[in-house]
Amino acid sequence: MSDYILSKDYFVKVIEDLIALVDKRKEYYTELDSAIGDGDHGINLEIGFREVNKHLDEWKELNVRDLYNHVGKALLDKVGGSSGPLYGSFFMKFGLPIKSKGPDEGATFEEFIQMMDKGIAIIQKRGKSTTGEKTMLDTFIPALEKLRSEYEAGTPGKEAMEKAVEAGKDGLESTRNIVATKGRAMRLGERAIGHLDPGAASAAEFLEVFYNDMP
Amino acid sequence: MSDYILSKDYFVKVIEDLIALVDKRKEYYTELDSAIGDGDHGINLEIGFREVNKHLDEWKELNVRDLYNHVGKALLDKVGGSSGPLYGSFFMKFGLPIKSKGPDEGATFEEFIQMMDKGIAIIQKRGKSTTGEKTMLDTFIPALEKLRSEYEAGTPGKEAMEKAVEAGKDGLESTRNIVATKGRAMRLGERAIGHLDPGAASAAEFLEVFYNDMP
Amino acid sequence: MAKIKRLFNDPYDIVEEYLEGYVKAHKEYVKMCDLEEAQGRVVIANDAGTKDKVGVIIGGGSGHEPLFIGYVGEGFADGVVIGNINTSPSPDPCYASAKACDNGKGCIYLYGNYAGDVMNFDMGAEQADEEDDIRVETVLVTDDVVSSENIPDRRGIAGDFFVFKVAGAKADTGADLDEVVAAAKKANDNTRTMGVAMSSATLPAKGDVIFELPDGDMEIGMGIHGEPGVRRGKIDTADNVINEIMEPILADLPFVEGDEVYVLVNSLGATPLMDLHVCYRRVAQILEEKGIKVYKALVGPFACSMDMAGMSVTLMKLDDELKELMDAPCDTPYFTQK
Amino acid sequence: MAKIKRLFNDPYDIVEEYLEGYVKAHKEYVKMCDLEEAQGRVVIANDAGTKDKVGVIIGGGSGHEPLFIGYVGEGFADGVVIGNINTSPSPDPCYASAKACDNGKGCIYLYGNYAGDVMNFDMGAEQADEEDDIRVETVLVTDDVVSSENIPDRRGIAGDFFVFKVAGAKADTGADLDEVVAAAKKANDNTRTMGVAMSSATLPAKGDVIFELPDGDMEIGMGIHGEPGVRRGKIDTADNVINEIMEPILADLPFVEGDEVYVLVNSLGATPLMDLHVCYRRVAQILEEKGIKVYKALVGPFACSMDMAGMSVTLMKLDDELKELMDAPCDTPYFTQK
Ligand SMILES: Nc1ncnc2c1ncn2[C@@H]1O[C@H](COP(=O)(O)OP(=O)(O)O)[C@@H](O)[C@H]1O
Ligand SMILES: Nc1ncnc2c1ncn2[C@@H]1O[C@H](COP(=O)(O)OP(=O)(O)O)[C@@H](O)[C@H]1O
Ligand SMILES: [Mg+2]
Ligand SMILES: [Mg+2]
Ligand SMILES: [Mg+2]
Ligand SMILES: [Mg+2]
Repeated sequence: MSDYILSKDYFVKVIEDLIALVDKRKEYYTELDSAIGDGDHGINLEIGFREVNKHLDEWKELNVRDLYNHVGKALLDKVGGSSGPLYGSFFMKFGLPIKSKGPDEGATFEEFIQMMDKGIAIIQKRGKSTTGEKTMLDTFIPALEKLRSEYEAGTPGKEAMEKAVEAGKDGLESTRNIVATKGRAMRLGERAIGHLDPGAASAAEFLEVFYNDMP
Repeated sequence: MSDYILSKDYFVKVIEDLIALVDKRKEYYTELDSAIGDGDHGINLEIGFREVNKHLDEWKELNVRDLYNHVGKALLDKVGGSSGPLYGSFFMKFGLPIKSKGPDEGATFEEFIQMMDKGIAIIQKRGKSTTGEKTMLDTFIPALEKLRSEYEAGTPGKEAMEKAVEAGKDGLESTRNIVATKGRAMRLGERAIGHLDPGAASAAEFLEVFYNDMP
Repeated sequence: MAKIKRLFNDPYDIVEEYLEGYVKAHKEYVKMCDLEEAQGRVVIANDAGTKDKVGVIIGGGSGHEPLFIGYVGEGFADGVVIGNINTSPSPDPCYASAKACDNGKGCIYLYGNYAGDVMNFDMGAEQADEEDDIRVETVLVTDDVVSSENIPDRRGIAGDFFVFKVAGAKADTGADLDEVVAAAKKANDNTRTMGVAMSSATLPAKGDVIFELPDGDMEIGMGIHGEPGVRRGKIDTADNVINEIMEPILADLPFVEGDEVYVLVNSLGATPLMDLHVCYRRVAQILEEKGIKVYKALVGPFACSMDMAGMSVTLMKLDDELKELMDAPCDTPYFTQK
Repeated sequence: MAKIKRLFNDPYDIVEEYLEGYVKAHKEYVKMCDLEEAQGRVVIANDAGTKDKVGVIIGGGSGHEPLFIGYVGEGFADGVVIGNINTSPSPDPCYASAKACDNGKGCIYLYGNYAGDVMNFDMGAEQADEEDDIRVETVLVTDDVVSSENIPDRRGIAGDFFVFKVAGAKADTGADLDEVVAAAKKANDNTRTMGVAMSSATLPAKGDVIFELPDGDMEIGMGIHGEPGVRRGKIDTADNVINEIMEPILADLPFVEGDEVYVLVNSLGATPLMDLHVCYRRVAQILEEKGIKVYKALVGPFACSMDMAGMSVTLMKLDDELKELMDAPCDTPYFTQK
């Protein structure tokens, strides 16, 4: 299984594509946040990924670990709010499990799963939250569980990730019919029902980028 | 000529009809004022004539002189701005030329002309202005001149007033093509061209009430 | 209820009700003048008419709050005469204000130069002179550079604040009426303003905007009652708008290298402090480029037009006297200075 | 340029540019914190960190000006941490503010209770503790009565002003950190707010309103970031709106006969002082009916949401300590008291 290697280029491409994704989808995220939050999720992500874009040429010379740490720190510093520390910490921790540290080296798929795990764990810790609270974790946690179980069951890497993305989307969909117990939407009570969580929506599309860029 | 008497009831009716006129036409006056002033001429007149309306039952027991003085004082006090002191003074002075002072007495047509003269003269004095300055005087002054000349030439009262109203309307129309040298519109320069003066418009319709109510 | 985004009851009661609320809320500072002629339209400092000083009286139409009423208090104005929305007060309250604020040294009327105000205040002054032998002098504020070529014909807008502050401080020194008049005139002579509007204020009695300004348009030079300005165009960047506003202001006095100025970046109502400070940033840059020194700056809502979106820039060229008078302490509900 | 009626340059630069303008305009009061970690997002009083007192640090997203930045100065806050519009600042500036404002007595973080702010400020506090051994305590403001049944879950809105003022005045007495925390908590425990919005604020980067509120509608209980409230309906008379707002406020603490209160009638941005005073009139009537005494009142824009039309009413129940702290002199660009 560990022969499925994700190259350094893959990890760079993911960041490039996230920048493009956020630029393309910011209105949509913002719209979702207008309904149940404060209408800035897309703007927040755009502010963060614009900053990443400014430095990417420089940072992509670094190894994956440092590259992702810089991306995360940029989100943490420039965004603020909830998504700043959450996504910021996700990316800052994301590279840590990679053992091999050369500037051109990638990661094994096993390491990739550990990376996702590390990133999602810090979101849980920072946000003091879990699934069922109408947050990005409703996307991330089922996706991660699926990724791990499929891969352990022998599903090839890219295919496992495809299943994970689907599980994430189901998780996103599940946010529509629950009240929020974390984030701004928690004050809405029943009025949040019928609306997707904006962070869960961006998370699902982020995971799709991780999947699409896989060789 | 002096056998054409305007009764006390006439003078009361004029006030009642001015109240109704202003209520009906306030949007129009305001619209004219929006174009070249500060968009409140109709509101100003409405504020004044609402106050008049509150007290009219009481005031109509008084003689014409006092009745009109009260009407004028109400406009002066409640309106403010330019039209408050101008129309206010007009009505306050309007009753002065009446010699006979019984509560049920009216005025001769000659007196009526003097009354108009008195009222319009105080507008000129307070406003330090005359015709050609894009104000209500562009209505009032030609109307008064026409009224006097027609009457002196032997035209019967009501018919003389009809001619006066027409002269006033021509005067109003003349405000369309001049720049203002008095009032708020003076700061507009050429941009005032093409717009009627709001005070000239209300003055023309006030005169029409004086005419229509004549027996 | 009207479709405008405002809070009031009967629109024809709004001025009375706001005044009732005002004197209740700010009772440590002001009270309603109880003279009959005041007609409930004169608000005076709690100690008005009791100090050995010239009575400083300001006023004009409502809707510009905190101007005028907000500046009645210690070291500023002694009384204010309040008209209907965007409309001069009537003569009797003008007269009453002089009666209430005079303590033998006479009174000064200070207000923006509008024909209606001049008519009404003049009638009030005549009455004060004739009936009570109170000497009343008037200084008209004429700071709006684009409102006329001829300075005495110009409108008074946010510059009111500087002229009133200077006169209030001067009166507080115990100066006589002529000296207060001279200080107010000096302040007015050295003050220039220009503004921009991006929306119309709304009138409760009309239930609508005063005039139409299409979304996305601005009007450069518009007056604070919505009087038309000099140019309509698309809303531009803050820097470009400020560049356009600053040019006529600087050229008019003119303000030149070496001058020292007090700056007021004023909101017309709905323009947030965030935007005003973005504007101030550019004002300060321009002044720096020209070698004009900023002594101090005020940024905020000082002379508004209710809920109008827009702002104005005012510069007052300073000398030592003006600095001292601007710096003099004062304490009013809407401007307090140590 | 966007169709919104605002003045800015590149919308992604608006916060940086407004801060640049702010520290220039108010240079007698404040300066930019020059620590690297401050990232240009910390503004401090000119004497921050030099006095023998607890460092009082406030902050949150931009767009609420004069909150928070306007209250940095003598007798109030020592520093402010500034986030993007409607968005909590990030951890490093929170950390830097403690470094800049501490003088050995520790610091207090005061801000409205929003998940994002809590995450970021907590990370900053941890860092200050770990790296510089600075003790930082936090008091969250939770005055918005309708935002939750459960008080610790409530949002902080205009009540921020009272809590910050009390803490600032307490720190100024030389009190230690625990005492300042206790005073701030007492202020928060005794403060309740409820608001109404009649339009959405606009976001420069979005070029549009945050949310749609049809013309003529209002939303009772809406948050200052536009978070949905409790009821949408047609804009009603000022008196009816105030009646509806006052009921939950009074019932919540509850405020009862014999209580003495400080009142804040706050504009969310575009609601003019005229309307606020019409509202205050009704607030005062209701309090009188209930036998609740108004100690003092403030009416104006204190905690805004940029150009949002709307207002809120805040009551703080007073005891002698709170009165004394509220009355203590202070001098900041947007609130000065003798
Ligand atoms: N405690 C939390 N744990 C996990 N995710 C959270 C938490 N609080 C908020 N979020 C996520 O953050 C999203 C909002 O992000 P954003 O709008 O950028 O920040 P803010 O709420 O500060 O405006 C929510 O939709 C939710 O998915
Ligand atoms: N000096 C003046 N002499 C005569 N009429 C004047 C003068 N100034 C203004 N007016 C009249 O007053 C009208 C405006 O009235 P109004 O809108 O009620 O008052 P304001 O200008 O104070 O808002 C003008 O259209 C004009 O006819
Ligand atoms: Mg958000
Ligand atoms: Mg008018
Ligand atoms: Mg007017
Ligand atoms: Mg936010």
